[in-house]
Amino acid sequence: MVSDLRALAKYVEPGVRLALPVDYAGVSMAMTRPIIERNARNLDLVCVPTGGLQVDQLIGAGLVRSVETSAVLLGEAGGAPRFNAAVKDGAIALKDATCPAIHAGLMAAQKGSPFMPMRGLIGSDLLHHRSDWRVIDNPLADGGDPIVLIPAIKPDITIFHAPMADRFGNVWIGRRRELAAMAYASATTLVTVERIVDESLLASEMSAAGALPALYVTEVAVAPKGAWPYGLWGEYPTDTTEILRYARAARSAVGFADYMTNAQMEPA
Amino acid sequence: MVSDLRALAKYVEPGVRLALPVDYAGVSMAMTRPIIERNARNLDLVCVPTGGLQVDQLIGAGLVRSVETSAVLLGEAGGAPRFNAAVKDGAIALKDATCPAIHAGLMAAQKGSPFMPMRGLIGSDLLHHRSDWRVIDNPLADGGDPIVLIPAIKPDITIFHAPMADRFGNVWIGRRRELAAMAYASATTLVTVERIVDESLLASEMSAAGALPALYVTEVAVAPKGAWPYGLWGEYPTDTTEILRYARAARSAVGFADYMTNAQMEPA
Amino acid sequence: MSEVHPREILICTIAKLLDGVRHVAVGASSPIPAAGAMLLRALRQQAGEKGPRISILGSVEHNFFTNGSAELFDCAGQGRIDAFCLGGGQIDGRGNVNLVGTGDYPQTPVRWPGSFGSAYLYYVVPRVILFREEHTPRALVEKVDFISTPGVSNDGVYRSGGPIALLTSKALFRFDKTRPGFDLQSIHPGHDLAGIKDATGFQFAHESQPEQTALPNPQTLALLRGRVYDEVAETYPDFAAQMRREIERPLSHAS
Amino acid sequence: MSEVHPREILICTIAKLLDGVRHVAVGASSPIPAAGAMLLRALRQQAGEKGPRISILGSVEHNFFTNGSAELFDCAGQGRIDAFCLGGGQIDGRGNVNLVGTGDYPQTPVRWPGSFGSAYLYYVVPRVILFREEHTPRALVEKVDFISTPGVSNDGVYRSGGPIALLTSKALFRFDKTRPGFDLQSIHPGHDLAGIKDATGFQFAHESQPEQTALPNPQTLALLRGRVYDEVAETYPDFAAQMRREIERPLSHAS
Repeated sequence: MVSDLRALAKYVEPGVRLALPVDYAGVSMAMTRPIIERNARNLDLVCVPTGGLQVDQLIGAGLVRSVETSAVLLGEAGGAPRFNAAVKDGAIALKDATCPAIHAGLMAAQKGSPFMPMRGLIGSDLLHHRSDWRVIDNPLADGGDPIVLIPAIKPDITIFHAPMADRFGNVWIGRRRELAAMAYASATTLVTVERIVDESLLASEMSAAGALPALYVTEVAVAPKGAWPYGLWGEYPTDTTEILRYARAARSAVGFADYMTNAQMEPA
Repeated sequence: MVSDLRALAKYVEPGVRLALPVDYAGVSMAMTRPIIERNARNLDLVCVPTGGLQVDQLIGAGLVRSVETSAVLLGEAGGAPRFNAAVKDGAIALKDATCPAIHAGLMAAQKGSPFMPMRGLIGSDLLHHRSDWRVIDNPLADGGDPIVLIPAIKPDITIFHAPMADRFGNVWIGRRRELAAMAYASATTLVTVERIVDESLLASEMSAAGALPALYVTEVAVAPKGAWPYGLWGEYPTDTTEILRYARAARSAVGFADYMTNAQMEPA
Repeated sequence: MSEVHPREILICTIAKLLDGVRHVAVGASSPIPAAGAMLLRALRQQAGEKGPRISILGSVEHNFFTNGSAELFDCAGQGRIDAFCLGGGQIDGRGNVNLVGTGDYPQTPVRWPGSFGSAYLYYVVPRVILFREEHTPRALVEKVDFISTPGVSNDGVYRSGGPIALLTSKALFRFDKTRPGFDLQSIHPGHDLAGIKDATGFQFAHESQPEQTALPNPQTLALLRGRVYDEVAETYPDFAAQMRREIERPLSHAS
Repeated sequence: MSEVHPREILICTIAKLLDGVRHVAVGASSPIPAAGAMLLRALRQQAGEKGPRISILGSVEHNFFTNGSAELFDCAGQGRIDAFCLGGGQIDGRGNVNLVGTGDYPQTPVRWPGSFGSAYLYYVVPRVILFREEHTPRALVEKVDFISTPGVSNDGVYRSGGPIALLTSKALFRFDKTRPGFDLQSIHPGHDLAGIKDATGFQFAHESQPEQTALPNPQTLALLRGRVYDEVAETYPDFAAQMRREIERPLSHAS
């Protein structure tokens, strides 16, 4: 089960649909460069429900065909420069969404259903630009009552970072249940962790409550500080200085390339 | 937040829709007699997703108008005698379901959606007898592809038993996430627990992962061995002897009444 | 080693029916299907392979789920469960299963617990093995009184799963969903075609000289009686103890 | 005690707009709305009441959710969140909010992060306070370039929530959903109607002599500067420190 990051990156073939978590949930930043080295293009990203540094870097590296997201930003460091440039240039296809619509699409996949209904959205320009979303009249109402159906989102691959896995492949995700939702919905789930523990996480009710069972986990690899420069809940804080450094550098394509070539790959 | 069982039972007014958990998830058997004493009739029960001893006893006491369930049984002790008798006599309205349909209805309520779609069911006689379920052609398919819509299940009250709560009203439900689903969907949630702990369950990532936040919890009362004769996960096993004793006694209405009057209310 | 116990034939038959699956779910009160799955896992691991993942529902010890009682159904809907064993108060010749009761619904004179998850799992789990030890015209009927879940679905209805076989104490049937109906595959030792016909409430296809259900070879039987019963005992101690008692004495009830 | 800081007027105004709510959710990067909610809680608790529950999104310390990032939206859909503060790159006179970008979508010359949860929360949270400190014709426009989420919905569209007010650094508007449009409610000290009109890209209703936004009374200000800033500092240390620095010196930027 334990293998290295480059081996994990091999799963990321050209054209796959790749789900990535929100910045505070556990981003496997350690996988970003192995994916870029592997150079699989035409990726369709699904941000659950928003994207940040990792998404911006994959876009900057030219690997991304489309982004489905509720937002892309670098937190306190502001807008995501390579994303914003790609939008302006029309270099990526946009599937702008709203957070609960991303969750609804994953939930449909989790349930084996073709869609989930969702309130809201009607009258939003998001809806006008999403030909895959459908408005119907609520069949359980007496007439009228339009409601949006969000089709199932079935990523080929989910990648995230978590504090620990056990040697049986169970991963501790704590209260970050969206990581489980992503894994349920995905064909392949790749996880990097701070550490591997010997005892099964399912052995005690306390640790089992926050465990994603190995059933949903394709591969686990150890990557200490693997979320850096993002923080990891319960483990270490975000390195805002480094994210600001990136944000400044990546304002231009040249600056981005220079950062990716020369910046350290691990925390100081 | 902590109050006694009779005070909790006052929430159970006549005609309310009451959701109760499956036998292994944490049944608040301690609440059964206070509810029967309170004598609120015309209850509509929702078993999540199946019912057992508590459901049988509420039916035997004549409090139940309808039961929505995927099954009612006493585990190793076999069929539920007062449920079976009430079915035969036509004394209760039946809303026979299948487990994932109960979960789908609660999920719709959790999401604030009027319904959830669900595969399966088509061609089952369950569907023929559920006028509240609706078959539509999947609007996202090219035509045909019938699919069932399950309307939201919004219980007035959920009652369950759990190992612990903290003094802030957060309840530890571990991996029994259906208890959270029930609480999310319900207007009122009443919980009995083995014990109250001082430290907030939300204070550590480990205990928070299995916690239902106080936000969803109306009242908590302490009831040691409160699931008995059912067991409670991680705490104590089921007292099969007592359930068998009940199953024998409750074969007749007289035997049931005798059991309820004379049997002990607590484990020996 | 004593002669093969009839239930051991069932266990070995289930192991064969499950061959190739990655993940099988069995009920907490289903020791024979569980033993079949565990035997398959032991056989595969003996051959140096990984063997199937086995989820035992309702078991605290063998609970691989962490998302409440909905997770099994979600997992099946995701296509992650390849096989499941399903019983039934009545099973009919079209593979329909009745778990609700006999007579007119809703005031069924005999009420069974209910349909559980059958009206979903039967549709989405690719290999469902119908398993009912009682082989009588009462259990195997021409037409069920209530369809908890149907054996086949009309064209256009989403259905990625369904019955592949029916295993009883007397025989093994394969399900032909094109007809639809059951084909007698083999008869367990001690039974014959005439007896099967008398005991079966529905019509079924059969060879004029049906095969006998294969007995396990000595190596398989040894594995079953050693490692597998040990594993079974962890979850089903009473069943494992009973099996071990019964294989130590002559089987007077082998028919 | 020094004079009232302009942002303290905003905080006190938000506290008033939230009065009566049971549960308010605020963004992790929204210190002024959070301070308003905390001030309301402190005032209510001073009066012997319970005060509102405050959920701060994205905060690890003040995270009352345990079901991942979907729980906020579920909670709102259940009717358990009474109030929310929403900003916007552009806000128009019909209460439409644009969080996506300026110009023609999708190749917007200026791209903002995106719509986040607005296209749901704005529909189902009863009291949404639009909060944008920048009060310019660039921010408050006649018509947004992209409707992330609309201020009003057609009859028959499920909508249990929406905007009740718009608060800026210059003024407070009430939203009239029947018209629909904004009514000028009050002008903050140091501003006047002519200046508000110049700074606002949309038409709005107003009295000929609009009221001035009320200043907090000394007790409220003392509570804010004592207990509330202490509480704010736990989640927004930089903001709390800045406020405490600025109220200690003459306010040169009070207009």
